[in-house]
Amino acid sequence: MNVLSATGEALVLIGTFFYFLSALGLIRMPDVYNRMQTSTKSATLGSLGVIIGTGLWAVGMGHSVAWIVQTVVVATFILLTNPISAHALIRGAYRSGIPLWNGSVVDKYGEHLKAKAEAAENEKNEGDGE
Amino acid sequence: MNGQYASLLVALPLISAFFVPLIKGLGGRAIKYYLTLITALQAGVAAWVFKTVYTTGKPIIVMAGGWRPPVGIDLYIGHFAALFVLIVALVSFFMAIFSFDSVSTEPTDKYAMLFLLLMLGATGMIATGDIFNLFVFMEITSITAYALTAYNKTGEAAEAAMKYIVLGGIGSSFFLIGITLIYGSTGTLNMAQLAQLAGSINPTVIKVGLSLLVFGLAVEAELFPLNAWAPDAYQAAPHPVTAMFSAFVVKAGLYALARLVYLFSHAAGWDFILKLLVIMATLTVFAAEFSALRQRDVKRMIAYSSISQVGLIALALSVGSQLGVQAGVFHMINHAVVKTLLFLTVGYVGVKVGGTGIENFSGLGRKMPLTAFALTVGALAAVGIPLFNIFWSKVWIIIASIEQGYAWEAGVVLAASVVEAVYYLRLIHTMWFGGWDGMRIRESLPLGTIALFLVLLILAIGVYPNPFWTLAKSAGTDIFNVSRYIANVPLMGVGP
Amino acid sequence: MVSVLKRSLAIITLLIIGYWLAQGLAGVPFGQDRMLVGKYYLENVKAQTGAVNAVTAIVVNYRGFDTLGEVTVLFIASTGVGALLWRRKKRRTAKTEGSVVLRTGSELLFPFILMFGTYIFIHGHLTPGGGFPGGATIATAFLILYMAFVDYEIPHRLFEPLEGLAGMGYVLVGLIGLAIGSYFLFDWIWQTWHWGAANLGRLFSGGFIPIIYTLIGLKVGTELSGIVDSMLTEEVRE
Amino acid sequence: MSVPHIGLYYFGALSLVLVGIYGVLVKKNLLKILISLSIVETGVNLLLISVGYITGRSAPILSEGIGPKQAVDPIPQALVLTAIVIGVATTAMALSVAITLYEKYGTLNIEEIRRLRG
Repeated sequence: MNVLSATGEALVLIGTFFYFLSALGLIRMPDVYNRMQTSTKSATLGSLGVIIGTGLWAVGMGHSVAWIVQTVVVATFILLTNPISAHALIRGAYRSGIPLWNGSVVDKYGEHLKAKAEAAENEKNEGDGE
Repeated sequence: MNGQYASLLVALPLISAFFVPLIKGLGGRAIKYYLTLITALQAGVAAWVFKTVYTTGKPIIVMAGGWRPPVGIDLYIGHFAALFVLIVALVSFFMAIFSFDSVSTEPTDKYAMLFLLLMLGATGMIATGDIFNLFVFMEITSITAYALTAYNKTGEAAEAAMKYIVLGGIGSSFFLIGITLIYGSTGTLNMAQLAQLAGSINPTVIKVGLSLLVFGLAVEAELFPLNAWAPDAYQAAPHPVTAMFSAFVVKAGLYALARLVYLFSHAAGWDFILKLLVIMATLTVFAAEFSALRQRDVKRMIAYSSISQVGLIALALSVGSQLGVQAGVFHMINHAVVKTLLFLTVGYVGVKVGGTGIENFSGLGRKMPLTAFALTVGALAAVGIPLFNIFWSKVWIIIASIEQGYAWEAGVVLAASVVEAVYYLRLIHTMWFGGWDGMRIRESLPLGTIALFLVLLILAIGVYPNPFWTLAKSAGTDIFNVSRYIANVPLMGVGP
Repeated sequence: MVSVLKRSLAIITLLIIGYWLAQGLAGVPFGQDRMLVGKYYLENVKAQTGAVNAVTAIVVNYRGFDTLGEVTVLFIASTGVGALLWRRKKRRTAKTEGSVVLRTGSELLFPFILMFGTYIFIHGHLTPGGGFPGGATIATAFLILYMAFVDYEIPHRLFEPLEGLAGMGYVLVGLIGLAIGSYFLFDWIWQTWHWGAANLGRLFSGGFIPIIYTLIGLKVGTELSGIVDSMLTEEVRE
Repeated sequence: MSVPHIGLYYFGALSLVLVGIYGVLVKKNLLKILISLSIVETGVNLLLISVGYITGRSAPILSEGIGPKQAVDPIPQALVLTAIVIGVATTAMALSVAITLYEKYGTLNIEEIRRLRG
């Protein structure tokens, strides 16, 4: 047992804690968007913690360095893909018309879409006027 | 020539199916010629295999990869398999010719691939000697069958295919659970070794496992609770495909059923399975015959008749004696010939007249005399009139069941024949004495030749049944005599 | 609404089936060593096939016939889907373009996913995986492109012949075995010449397993992307 | 009549099979029926792979100090690989048939798709 493996174990612990939080959020949150937010955000963090923690732990326990290299590669891949897929999913949900929770205060994407539609409308009107 | 070349039976349809995407630019007609060519080649290989097996009297064991049986997968081409592989190839060849007239729905290249793979699947199911490989070939057959059922892309076709998929999916899951149980208790998948170990398996496991296998195969073999898909699929599928379903796909299922059931004939709890099969078969016969009476569509009526005949075969196979199995195999051969003829002629009428409803058959005797004649012979044969082939197999089934003390089974066969006589005679009456609209339709030469060949075959078996009965006897013994099966497979000493 | 009667009938059926299955399973206790043929495989796999992954050796070599059938099943699925969803003229009809994040991300990740799929099927004889997972991974790369871009289509002219050629390649490898070793699907590379015996457990070993898995990987990748394409394109009405 | 004793893994797999069959029997939406079929297949695959497990042994990849005595039964794993692919193929086929049905009837409710009777 040395510092590296101790850090690894701590990271795994933190990761599992985030997993727990995301599971909790999945049950507690009111609508699709909020659930998605908690689950993906903390699942990303949780997976990163667990994966890198495992790598550190293995190196600390005297296994080959390949462990940490592989885990870093896996972690990078997750870091790249998980947010993108979550984003695409939520966008799909919004596009197919799943309503927001009643208590929501901001809807930036909706505003953006509306602004875009208005801009297109204005352009069309101007085009008609000429 | 080396017996291992019998693996061409599987390799040839596969490689030619994979080749189709490369030649699809040539157009539909060229692809149909290609299809005919390949099926003819396959029939050639099958004829060579048939000749080798019946002249040497020994089965060909194809060992894939050179591994001896329990380790590798073997194809066991014994007397039964050699005969039926030939039937499969010949029926496919005829139906490939029939496809020229009857299949115009695009895409023809995909039709050709699926056609070849259906043939491959049935061949593999009949030939394989490994229980999981049987599952794989069964899935090849059934997934191709799903696709071909829906091929016409009408609402009815899609609906029939959907029914088939749901039932088939449940059936294949049951089959796989059965394999799991049997593998779990023996540690092997090879049929010969399973037969060797059958006596030592826990009786509950064998009972549950085998009944699951029976239920799984009952979808392909069209036995009672799981055959709801069959009439719809027969009606909706393209005409050549219907004939193939009836002539060999269902036979492959029945064969697999009989093979698996008799493999475990030394196991405790075997009688239970036989009883289950007898009940399923009897219910199949009755349900199908009475539904057939009500049909207004001739293709659907013949489909029901086909299912009831399948019930008779299953009844014969589940009698549990050597004679019963032989009679069942004889009935399989006759049924394949007769149903190919019936579906060929009915399909041809459907193509030329524009539908297969009973009204389209009115006055067919003067409209298309040759087709009507062939259809009449087929119908009379299906009823079981003396001098036609099915008479003899029904007689043998009755003898076999009385010999085993199941007199009521003989009653089932007779009752089924009476009901069949009612609706087939109705059809014949409509054809020859119904109103005629004064139109003559030119009949095509190749199809006429095929139909005449089948008619002659029916009459030949009907008048001289002995050579064919000898064939059926050796094929039936191949299924029934498990100890010879075990002795024929060169098992390598991987044992406990 | 599903009627209560139907539900209760279904539950009774399930109880009967479940009891029946559980009785059978009780005769096959969990976690016990009941290997018969499996033991033979484990003991001889390295010497007889040159692969360290016993599962792959069984899939490709000992039970190669199953795998041939498996490839065929997938081929049937792709052909069948193509036949059912065949249109005289077809085009993508997706309405919404993927967002900037999705488009950039998929362009960035596409080569890496392809590389990862290739890695999986080339190393089938060493690590878990093989042709089917590798091919599926490759197909996901194309699926992502389909999702991100409204007008993307796979190169049909390349993929359809490739699918057929890869399948023919597999059967041909088997037929070469029939010609050389007089058995269909005979592992002629390992059993005849023992190529790769020196580096067991490294990439260049395992007889014909890597070759077959490469063919399967290509075939599965093209097939699954073909299925995705058939399902995502629709008929153009003129 | 006695209650059969089966392991926890078998129980899980078996319940998946039963849940799937329940879905097939009761659901009316075609897509839900197909999902139920996939659940049955998954359950069967789990069952198959848990039959091959041997307590305390590792994956059958014979490197890094794992000998024939430390590996589980490799055959069920090979079989499951095949079974999964077959399941995928069936699902793909079924989905395309469902697409055709939807085009022809405009619905996926099986109570409304009933032209064939008899």
